[in-house]
Amino acid sequence: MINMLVKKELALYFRNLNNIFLPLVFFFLIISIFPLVLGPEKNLFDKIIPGIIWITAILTTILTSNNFFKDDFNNGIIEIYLTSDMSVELVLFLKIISCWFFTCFPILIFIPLVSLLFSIPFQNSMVILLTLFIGTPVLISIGIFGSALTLGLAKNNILTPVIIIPFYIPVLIFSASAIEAVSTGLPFEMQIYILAALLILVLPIMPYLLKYTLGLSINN
Amino acid sequence: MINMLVKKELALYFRNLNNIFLPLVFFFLIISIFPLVLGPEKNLFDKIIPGIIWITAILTTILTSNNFFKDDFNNGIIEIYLTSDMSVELVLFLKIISCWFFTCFPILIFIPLVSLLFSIPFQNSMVILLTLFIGTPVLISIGIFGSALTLGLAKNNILTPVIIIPFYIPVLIFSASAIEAVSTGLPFEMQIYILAALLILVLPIMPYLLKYTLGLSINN
Amino acid sequence: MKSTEISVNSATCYKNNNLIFSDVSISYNDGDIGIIMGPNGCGKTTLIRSICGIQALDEGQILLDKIDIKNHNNNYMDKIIYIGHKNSLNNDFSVYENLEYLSAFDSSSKINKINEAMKYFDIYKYRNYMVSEISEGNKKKVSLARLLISQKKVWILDEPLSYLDDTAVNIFTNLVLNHQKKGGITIASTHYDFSKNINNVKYLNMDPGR
Amino acid sequence: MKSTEISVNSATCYKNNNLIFSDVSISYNDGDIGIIMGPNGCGKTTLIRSICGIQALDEGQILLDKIDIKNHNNNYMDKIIYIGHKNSLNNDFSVYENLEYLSAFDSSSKINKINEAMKYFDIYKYRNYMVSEISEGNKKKVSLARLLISQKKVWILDEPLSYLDDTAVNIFTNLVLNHQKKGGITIASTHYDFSKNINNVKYLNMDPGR
Amino acid sequence: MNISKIANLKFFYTNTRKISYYMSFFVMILFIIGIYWGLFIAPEDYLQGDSYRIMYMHVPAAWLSLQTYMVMAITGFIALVWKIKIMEIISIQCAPIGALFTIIALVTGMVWGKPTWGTYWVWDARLTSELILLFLYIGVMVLYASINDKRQAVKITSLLAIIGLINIPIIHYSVEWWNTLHQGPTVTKFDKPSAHTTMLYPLLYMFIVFNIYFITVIIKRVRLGIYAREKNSKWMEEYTDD
Ligand code: HEM
Ligand SMILES: Nc1ncnc2c1ncn2[C@@H]1O[C@H](COP(=O)(O)OP(=O)(O)OP(=O)(O)O)[C@@H](O)[C@H]1O
Ligand SMILES: Nc1ncnc2c1ncn2[C@@H]1O[C@H](COP(=O)(O)OP(=O)(O)OP(=O)(O)O)[C@@H](O)[C@H]1O
Ligand SMILES: [Mg+2]
Ligand SMILES: [Mg+2]
Repeated sequence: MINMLVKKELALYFRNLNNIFLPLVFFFLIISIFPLVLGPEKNLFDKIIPGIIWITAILTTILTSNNFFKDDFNNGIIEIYLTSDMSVELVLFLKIISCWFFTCFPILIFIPLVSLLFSIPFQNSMVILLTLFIGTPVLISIGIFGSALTLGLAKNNILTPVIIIPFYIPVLIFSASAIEAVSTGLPFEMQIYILAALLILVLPIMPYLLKYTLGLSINN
Repeated sequence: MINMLVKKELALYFRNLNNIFLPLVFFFLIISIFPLVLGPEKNLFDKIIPGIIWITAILTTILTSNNFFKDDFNNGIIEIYLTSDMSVELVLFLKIISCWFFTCFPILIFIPLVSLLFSIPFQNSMVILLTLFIGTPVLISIGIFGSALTLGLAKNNILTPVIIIPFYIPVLIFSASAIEAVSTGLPFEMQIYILAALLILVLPIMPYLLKYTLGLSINN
Repeated sequence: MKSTEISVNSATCYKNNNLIFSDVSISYNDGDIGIIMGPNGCGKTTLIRSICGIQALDEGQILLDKIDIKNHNNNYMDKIIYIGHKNSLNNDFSVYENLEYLSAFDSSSKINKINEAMKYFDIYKYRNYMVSEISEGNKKKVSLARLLISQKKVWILDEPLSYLDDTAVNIFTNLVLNHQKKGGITIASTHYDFSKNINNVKYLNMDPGR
Repeated sequence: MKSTEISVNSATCYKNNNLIFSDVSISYNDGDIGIIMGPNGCGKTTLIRSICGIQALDEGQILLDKIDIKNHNNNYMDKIIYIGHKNSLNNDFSVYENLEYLSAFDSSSKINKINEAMKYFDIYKYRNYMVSEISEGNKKKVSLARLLISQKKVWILDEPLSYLDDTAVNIFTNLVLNHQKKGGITIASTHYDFSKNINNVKYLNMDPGR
Repeated sequence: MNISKIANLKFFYTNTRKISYYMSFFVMILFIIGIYWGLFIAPEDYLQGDSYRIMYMHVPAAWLSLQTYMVMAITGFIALVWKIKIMEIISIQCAPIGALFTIIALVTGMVWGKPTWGTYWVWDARLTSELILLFLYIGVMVLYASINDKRQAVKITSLLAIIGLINIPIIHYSVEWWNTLHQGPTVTKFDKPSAHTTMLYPLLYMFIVFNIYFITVIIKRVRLGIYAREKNSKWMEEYTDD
């Protein structure tokens, strides 16, 4: 059963192999918008590129988690979740992980290349990668939770982001602080530990929280 | 008939007066993320704040126009559009305008305040406002067009942005160039004219294009 | 009142390179009730959608008063109202608002008939309910209530009876009969033949395409 | 096989401060077929959803083998399969994949029965079609095919006949009869009484709440 | 012979097999000649030395990346308006070829940029818009792949391509509108090209070769496209039986 779920959940993304490139294209599109808008000043751009990478990752998570359960809700699959005698928490966990894997992970792989392109020093780029690696699953989880909260509501593409962005702040603060630290030569381990603690806290609880939230949203 | 449509289209947004504040909250949330992520260096931030305002506007348009017709598609209202003997172009025009009015316009009103907060010189802030005022309707139109193109497709929150962002580029280039010009004391009228020309080109064509696209997407 | 003729002229339709139906011909005149029957998947919905111009045909035409609907400059729908599988209701509106909104897409509709229409289908008590707060059968009634608000002559309905209770089926049948008396045309796909004791019924039995 | 009893115990439900139904009591035992009838909006769907634990009751309980489902630690569903109004199909999957996916949510299901189930409902030819490419009636058949894959004893179905053609209705009726013979329980809401010549049918007629 | 006959899928498919086969050889030889000409015969540039020779790849590829887009959009337009099947196929088959040209232009440009500008990449308008062009092509391809019914898919991507035409002048004129690092028009100036003719001729030659290459590949791909679409039809079965 469990492998069937894993298989199907992955199939949704693998169906169209292009989908794996989409987050990447999106990433580069957003990155290339910045110099267009901020002006092509090289020094300036070099300074803010780690921030831009992070902003782009945030956007990706907001966009992909927005209306995450909408289709399942319209098609009645949420009712399947709630009337299943299998561990739905596992399904929800899988959904979080695969959403992350197919939208954030492709970006992570290309961070070293991007760092090369923008001549970010190796150690800094590794810290950026690390913060993204630990941070984005948390952000995705928060986003998915937000979309479960707003499930039955009238269409409002901005409501969920507004609800979830405040919850992004801790992750952002510690990530930015780690990146700042490494680029000024200070120790950055502490921040990474805190981020990791957040991840370890959020990820195991999230499926239960999600199931509960979905139950609340649908009991209408 | 026409006033009925206008009334109903507005009612959708006015139903919940909070909705009008949401874009604003979103705007400030995004703006406040930037210093968090880029680091609080004041000089740097002052330099890029016009760019950030623009980026935030872009995000708002991407988010609000994403899956714009999805609910109408699921509920079969697109079929009503296509089998109506009234001017559906007008409805679509209204939908564009009201989407813009309730998501971008609230932001515009607050630009002067934001400029004050970030001590942007008056003339510059007016040019930013002007470019946003002319540019965002074009962006919203493009976004809505993108969501009509991808109407029947499997859920993919990133596909539409990837398709439409390239079409944002002309608007961004001219807006950025106008803002750049005014801040270096050069004339910026030309860019504004070009932006205005884009708007005048896009807005009247868009409803027809949308109707055609919806017809293509639904004839499945 | 000018008489109306709507005819399907050796229509053929493919989807994704699969033949759905081929060489379907039938024509409807004033006072006709057209029942389209056939097993699931035989193409009833597809045919109905092509009569309304939403679905393109691969061969053949749909003629309204002998003119191909493609040449009608998009206003051939001024005689036709289409109610599909889906209810076309906006979840963010109340029942009443939905009927107002939908009427605005129909040049012939009379807004002041909305209350009457709701009463006719016994959904007046739900008028201020949000669509998401009423039951499936009542949603269908709301979308059928459009027939009373619109003054159009040709009704094209895709499975109008789904989810309706017996009372509502009778109400609907009477409505169609009245429409017939006034010379209107009704074309409906259905699995449940509501037209047993009605005259002038034109049956179209569609065979499974494959 | 242990016998099963599922009973509704003076259930009352409000929504938005409106009484939907009150003091509904009925109980089903092995071999029962429970038909829930009543006019549109009387609360059939609401009752069915509360039997499945999706909808909370305001008063009364649902008892499975004399134990309130709330005290069953979430595994009372291991005897129950629920098929609602909506088809629970994912448009991004083919018919076959959907059945695979849905089976994964059902501990009792046998994946190797999927093909058989599709053949039973005559939708085998659509097995590789995307769900969005099959007709409304065939979608319903796909969701009903779950009954053959699952091995559960209690079937709870909300308007299982909607959009089905006559052949499919017969197939479904036979399926329910077979289930009855094996001692299974079927609880279904419907407007069309498919159970005319069946024994052991328990009718629940719900009066309109207001 | 009228157009409808040439536009007929069967006619095209059955008559281009040999042509496509021979053109592949032909274009290969032309390429070898061009590379020899560009690398060894053309004179050294007094400013850039030998590094400028990458121009013979870069400039034609860049031109073709724009030209292919226009072909894609125009054939898409014809397909939408006049419903000519072969135009649908040509239109969608342009996308991967155009993307290839764009990638070549980007990569050669970056390689060229390192010795001349001291960096692989700068965010000026032309470079960015060429990158965006790549994303436009990718958008078309992804959209096409996402739609099951390919007839439907082509209609939708054609529409996208037509609307995307607006970016072409932006890419082309970006160097004139903004002061950027990138070279202004040197060859395409109307009055008198500012490059020396001994450098110019091999460039023009390469441009023609790229065009022939484009035609060769498009014929090949259109044949594949026709096969994919018509493989169940009667004539195709008869034809492939022979
Ligand atoms: C990644 C970097 C680069 C990109 C994306 C790029 C892109 C382009 C494009 C799109 C064109 C065609 C413009 C048109 O016909 O409208 C072009 C032409 C050209 N490029 Fe580049 N380029 C790059 C780097 C360079 C470099 C480093 C040089 C030399 C210093 C260069 C020299 C030229 C020349 C001479 C032309 C022909 C101009 C004309 O006569 O129209 N490019 N490039
Ligand atoms: N995109 C597609 N590709 C292939 N076949 C399709 C596609 N869309 C629909 N079909 C097929 O077209 C046929 C007709 O569908 P249609 O919805 O018209 O049937 P119907 O007669 O209305 O059936 P029902 O009674 O179930 O509503 C179905 O067999 C369906 O599988
Ligand atoms: N949120 C809500 N607020 C108020 N009333 C509600 C709400 N949700 C549902 N109702 C009411 O509950 C009643 C029962 O709905 P339900 O869907 O159970 O009816 P049903 O018997 O299944 O009808 P049908 O035969 O049409 O499917 C309806 O009258 C509906 O209006
Ligand atoms: Mg149908
Ligand atoms: Mg119900």
